[in-house]
Amino acid sequence: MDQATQVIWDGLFVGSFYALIALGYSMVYGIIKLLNFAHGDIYMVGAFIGYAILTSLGGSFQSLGLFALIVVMMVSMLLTGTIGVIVEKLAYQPLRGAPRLAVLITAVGASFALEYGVAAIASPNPRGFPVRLDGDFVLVLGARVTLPQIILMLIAGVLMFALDLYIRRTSTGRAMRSISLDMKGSLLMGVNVNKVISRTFFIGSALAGAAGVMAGAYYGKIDFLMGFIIGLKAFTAAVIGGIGNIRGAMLGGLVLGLVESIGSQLVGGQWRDAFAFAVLILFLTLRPTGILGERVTERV
Amino acid sequence: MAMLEFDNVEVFYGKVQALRGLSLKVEEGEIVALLGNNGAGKTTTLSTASALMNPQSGTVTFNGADISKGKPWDVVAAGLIHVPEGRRIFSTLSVHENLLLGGYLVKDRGLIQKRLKHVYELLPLLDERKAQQGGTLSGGEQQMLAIGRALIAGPKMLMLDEPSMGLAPLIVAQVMRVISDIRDEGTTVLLVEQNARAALKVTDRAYVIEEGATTLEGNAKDMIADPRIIDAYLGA
Amino acid sequence: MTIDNSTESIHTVEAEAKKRGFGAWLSSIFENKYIGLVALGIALLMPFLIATPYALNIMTTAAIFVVLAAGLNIVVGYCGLLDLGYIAFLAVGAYTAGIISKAFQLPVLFTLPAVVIMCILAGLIIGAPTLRLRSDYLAIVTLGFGEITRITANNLTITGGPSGIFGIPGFLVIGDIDFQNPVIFYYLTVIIVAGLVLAAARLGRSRLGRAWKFVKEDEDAAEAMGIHTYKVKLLAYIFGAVWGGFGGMLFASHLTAISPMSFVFLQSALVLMAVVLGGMGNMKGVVLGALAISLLPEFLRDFSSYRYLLFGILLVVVMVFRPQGFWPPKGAEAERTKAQRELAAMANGLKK
Amino acid sequence: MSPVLEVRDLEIAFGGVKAVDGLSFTANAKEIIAVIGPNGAGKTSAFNCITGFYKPTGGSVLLNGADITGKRPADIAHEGVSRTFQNLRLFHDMTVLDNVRAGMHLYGGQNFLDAIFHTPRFKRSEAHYTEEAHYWLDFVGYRGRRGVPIRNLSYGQQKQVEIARALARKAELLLLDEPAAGLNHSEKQSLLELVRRIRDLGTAVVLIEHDMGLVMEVSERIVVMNFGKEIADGTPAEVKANPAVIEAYLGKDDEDEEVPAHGDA
Amino acid sequence: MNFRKRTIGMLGIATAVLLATSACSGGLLGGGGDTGSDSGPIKIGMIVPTSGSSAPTGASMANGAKMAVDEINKAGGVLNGRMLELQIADGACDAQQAVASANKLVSSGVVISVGGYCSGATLPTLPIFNKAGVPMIIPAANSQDLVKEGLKNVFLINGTGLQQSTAALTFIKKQGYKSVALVDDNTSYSVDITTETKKQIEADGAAKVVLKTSVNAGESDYSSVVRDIMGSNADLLYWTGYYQEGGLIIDQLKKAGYTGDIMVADGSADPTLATIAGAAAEGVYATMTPTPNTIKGAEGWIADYKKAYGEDPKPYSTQSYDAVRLAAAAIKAAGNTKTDDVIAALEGIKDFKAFSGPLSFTKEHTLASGGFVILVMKDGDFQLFDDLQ
Repeated sequence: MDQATQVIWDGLFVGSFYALIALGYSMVYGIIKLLNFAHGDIYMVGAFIGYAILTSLGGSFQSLGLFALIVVMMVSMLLTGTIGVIVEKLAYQPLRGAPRLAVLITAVGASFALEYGVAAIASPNPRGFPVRLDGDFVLVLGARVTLPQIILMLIAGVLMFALDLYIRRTSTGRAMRSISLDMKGSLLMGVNVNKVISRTFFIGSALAGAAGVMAGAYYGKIDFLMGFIIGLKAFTAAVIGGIGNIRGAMLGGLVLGLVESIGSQLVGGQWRDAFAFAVLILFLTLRPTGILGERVTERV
Repeated sequence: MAMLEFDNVEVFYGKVQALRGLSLKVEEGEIVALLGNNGAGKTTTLSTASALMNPQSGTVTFNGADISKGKPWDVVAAGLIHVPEGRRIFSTLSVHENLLLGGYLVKDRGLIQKRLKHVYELLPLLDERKAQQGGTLSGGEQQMLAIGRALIAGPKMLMLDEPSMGLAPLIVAQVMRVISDIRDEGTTVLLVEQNARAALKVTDRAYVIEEGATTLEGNAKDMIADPRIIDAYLGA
Repeated sequence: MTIDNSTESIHTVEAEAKKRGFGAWLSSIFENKYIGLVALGIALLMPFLIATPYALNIMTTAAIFVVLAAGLNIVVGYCGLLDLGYIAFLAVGAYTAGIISKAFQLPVLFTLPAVVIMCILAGLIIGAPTLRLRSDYLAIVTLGFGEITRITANNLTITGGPSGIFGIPGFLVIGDIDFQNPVIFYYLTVIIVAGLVLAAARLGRSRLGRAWKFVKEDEDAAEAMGIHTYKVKLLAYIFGAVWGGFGGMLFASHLTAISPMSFVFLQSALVLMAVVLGGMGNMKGVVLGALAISLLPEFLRDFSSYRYLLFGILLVVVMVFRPQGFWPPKGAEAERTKAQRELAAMANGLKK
Repeated sequence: MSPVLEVRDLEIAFGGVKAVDGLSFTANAKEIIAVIGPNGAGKTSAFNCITGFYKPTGGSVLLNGADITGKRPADIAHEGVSRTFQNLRLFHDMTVLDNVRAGMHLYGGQNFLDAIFHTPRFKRSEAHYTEEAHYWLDFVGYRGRRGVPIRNLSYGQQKQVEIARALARKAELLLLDEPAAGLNHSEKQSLLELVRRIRDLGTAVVLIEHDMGLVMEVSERIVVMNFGKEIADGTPAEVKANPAVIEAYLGKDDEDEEVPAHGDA
Repeated sequence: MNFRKRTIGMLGIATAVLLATSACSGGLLGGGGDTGSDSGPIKIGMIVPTSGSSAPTGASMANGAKMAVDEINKAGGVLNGRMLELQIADGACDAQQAVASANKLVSSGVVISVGGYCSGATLPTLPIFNKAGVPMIIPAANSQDLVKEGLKNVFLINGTGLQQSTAALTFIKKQGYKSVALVDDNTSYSVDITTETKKQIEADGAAKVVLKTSVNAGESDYSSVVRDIMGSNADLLYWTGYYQEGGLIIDQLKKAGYTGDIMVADGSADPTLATIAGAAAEGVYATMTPTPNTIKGAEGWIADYKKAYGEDPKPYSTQSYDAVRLAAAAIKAAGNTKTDDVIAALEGIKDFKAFSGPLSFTKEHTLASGGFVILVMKDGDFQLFDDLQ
């Protein structure tokens, strides 16, 4: 029983990271139908920006703990958001209307450039994050729960909630949804599609950047390839949830976290990813549109 | 000065030429019909006016400003609103949200509220379905929503592309009535129709487009009687 | 009978037209063949210019990469199915060849039937349940299968676990000729690869190849023409798998050691990049793309740690300026003269 | 001898709305049947049911007496049905000839080994495909270039190619969805003549059409639909005289000018 | 016409490729390896990862080798003043890349190889060097598989997985651990050690293996394996992967309240482990060959290294340093650079003074004595804990 709650808690915790990154994937996909492979690397860049700010400020900041971290996270979000917009402007916008696979290639290219750009600037050595969120655990229903975990999940939850509100309630949010439904129709509403797409990249990248700083502070290690695997996972999570769907991405992240956690319990660590992908494949064959994806009716 | 003017406009889709030196004028306060067959270039004309497409040559002016190299959002901001063919309702957004999107460029919230109220009065069925998803409306309701959405933008001129398409005759009549009402409120209207007779009944003037150029122009009443119309357009 | 006679007579007319030889149709066909031969000729001449083991190695690797790109081009370029786990087929081919040849100490060539069978099976297993999915979902599912293949190889005893399989016997030995000699193996690879590329290109111009392209452009219209879209897609997958399997066999033979590290997602992405960069659907373009993707990092080797940075930037720049790839399918087809058409019409008239 | 096509009480519903609600008609060889009705009457849905793109929720479709209801589109094509689409569904990046060759997929005559090794069998069959493609392009009166991609063609030419592609199938039953839409007067005249020539090949032709002049002139029988229901079935003269048709189709009172029911038919 | 242009373009590209390739290799017709030349600099090849996630280690290995080369050259080189020339090539821990690099080195005429970090990438390079007659002194990679084939030219100067496992078992018995959890990262090197250790522990019977599992490298969250370890109630965790993941696992394990001891294998015996794991790394044991930090009198060496490269030496810096020195010694002993002579010289090496202690080879070309010692993490760096003598 204890083990079971632990499995679930672990799954949900790592799932909330997946969710935060999956959001960016899903938003971008929803709007321009692009699998933005560079997205995981934005997460990595976020962690490095956080690292750079904290180390350049020296020791003084570290004693401030959580508050300092949140401020740094916000600055990093601002910067990763901007980087996301720049990547979009340079690598994706010129290809609007080009074959979709062409954009996929530039995405992979951008991913390489970000990874090895950071490696060139910051050296390929892994870095220890200057601020660490440490805390003792308490047992909740048999699961070890730490304060940092709760804080990070709260931050993730707040960010996702804010995004959900933004998408649902503001006119830009409405425009994002309308573009994902019908780009031409949105143009006729006077929506400046380029601006809205930029903003989408900004928000998605900012969230990934936030996740990067959080991961740095929680796990304590950052390196230039840290975004690759989590990027793939987040992409998977976005698909599970129903790609293009914001709430689906959140749900998909949590579900993937759980599936992995349960899988490693059932089949052992070495088979965990195989298990997760097998569940994904089975699931998609049974429900091809993901958990919250819209059913697409075949039209002639 | 004409409100909307096309001067010798040429538009291409890739290698295929859609408009071949098209010229037309719509004066302020007028309601003008654009008639022609499938593929004659009517929709392209509207798309060019709303800057979805930019012409290869020739000029398009709206209220004296050249919009032939403009962006769609600039055209909307200038008050030229295009209600597209097939309505293009955002299917998973609610009726209310669809209307709000119409006012995307209107920064004044009070003004949006005022216009919303007006649209809900003009088209009470939308008020009833406020919270419903746009995609669940019937064809006629969707058309009303599309028109309502355009009104929230505060159009100086409205371009409607085949508003009667796929609608039962009774609904067509309703739509045409709404269009007349809108004109009576002072909005200029350019109406694209395949259904020539229905269109000519509510319009002042009409153009006939064939193969990307206007071939006939005249007063609506004269045109109904003009045998050339039957020839050119109805293909007797 | 009449039918045969009439077509034959048309052929004679065509043959005569060929002699006159200035029609756009004939010359373009001629140049088509010419370009492929020029490329093959260059490939065959290369060892006379540079025969260092390093050059031979990267050229052999590049040639193997060309086969992969040609195979993936069948799936993505012809049939329009986005496959992000194509490297799985290379793995299946390489492991099948490696395991069998090592276990029975057979020359790798003799594992060919097993490789083909295993790849067909792999194609069926991956394709059958997933080909009904929309393209983006297909992409993630194929990615998943690719990863599952790699993880399985990493964790089974028969595949040698993470160390993989090493000490794979040579490709073939006939008398004094050891095909493992780098120069001979290079020639062998080039010839096999050229054959496979030609075969894939010819498939693309056949009834099946057209069916793939119809499915890519409009599945519904293809169905209405009597094309079983599902079967046709599955066939594309199977052909892609077999091409991958050939690649795997050469790969195993070339490296003499294979390990799961060689079959990571990045490799799938690289093959896909070769296809898109070259020009999806055009075999010649894809060959060019494959050469670019496999040779470019070698040329950038001197920039050491910056080479992937440069590689990434180059990819973006190239695609921004040429989104359809270096050499997209031309789209135009040879036309016949009016006289020929009339004759054909007459022949058909006879038949009716 | 059973008719080529027999549709019995066909029904299809989308989310509770019946797009087709009890449609029945037959088409014989060498016969031209028109299905008419206002936009949204369910005509195209009916076509999609017959050709397998939609699974009917009721009723049956018989081809030469054999039930083909609910089969896959490709299988129905195998059975001998060919069609065109309302909004041109050509393969835009492929050449005119290739598009027509699509219609010949069922000819077979080569397998992948033939293709890889360019066997004489392959060459023969490819030559045959090409001859046929030219033949059918000539048949529909296509005069444009044939080696160029479809996207370079005018609308009228694309329409011709689509019909050629459907004909290349050599089906017993040909369904044409709005063949005259977008055509000018003279093009319509050649279409009219073409449809008759197709009928003379021995094909049963069913067409959906808005152009009343053309419909009245070309068709032997007309099926009228409105809001999914079949409201009339008869010769052009019968249909024209049917008050239900006039009311439902052309609208009440002064709405009778809604659709130009002109022409001399 | 269009087509003509394309043809010309294609030819142009082909020519460019041709020129570039020939420029790279610098030789026409049969410019193969020239191993036997007896004048000019002596070329030493080294394949280490300079891209990918192991790039940091690769750089530190290259530095160690460079240092040795500089020292030897400064002292007048070998064989009557011939200088050493080090050629470094990227192996990226990837079989294909490593093979390309091996061929590149062979082409450029190296007479001996001193590289090899990832076992998986080193394996496929063996036959290439073997065929080219290039002796290999492998400084870091230490999978048993490397010597399984019994190739004459392959020498391991790192203890093998087997030797490391023996050291681990000795330590386990000495400390009296009863239940051991073995975790690897599913790479060839790492699995080799867990498998051997499991075999030895089970054969010995003094302790029990309560868990043997793998993790995937490259992730951040290792809560699953933490759960498994906690659930197994092990009193010792033996982690055999690299420090990147090792640091994370140790940190997460300690956060979860793990009270048992932790030991890591040489892949993690790097001060960076403490950078990543922070305080949690204190008291972590490691099976490792002696490093400058743990050897008395090596302070001078460390200072020189720091001066030259601006950072602390890493564990394998010394191994590569030794590999180069060993290579030079063997060539000196052989009196020439001929393959067989150099191999014979290597086989004849007796008690060569390496950091890891006196070095000689067994018949299998592995170290006669593994020389593994136990280190412990103290104040962010590893120190000698037990020399297991």
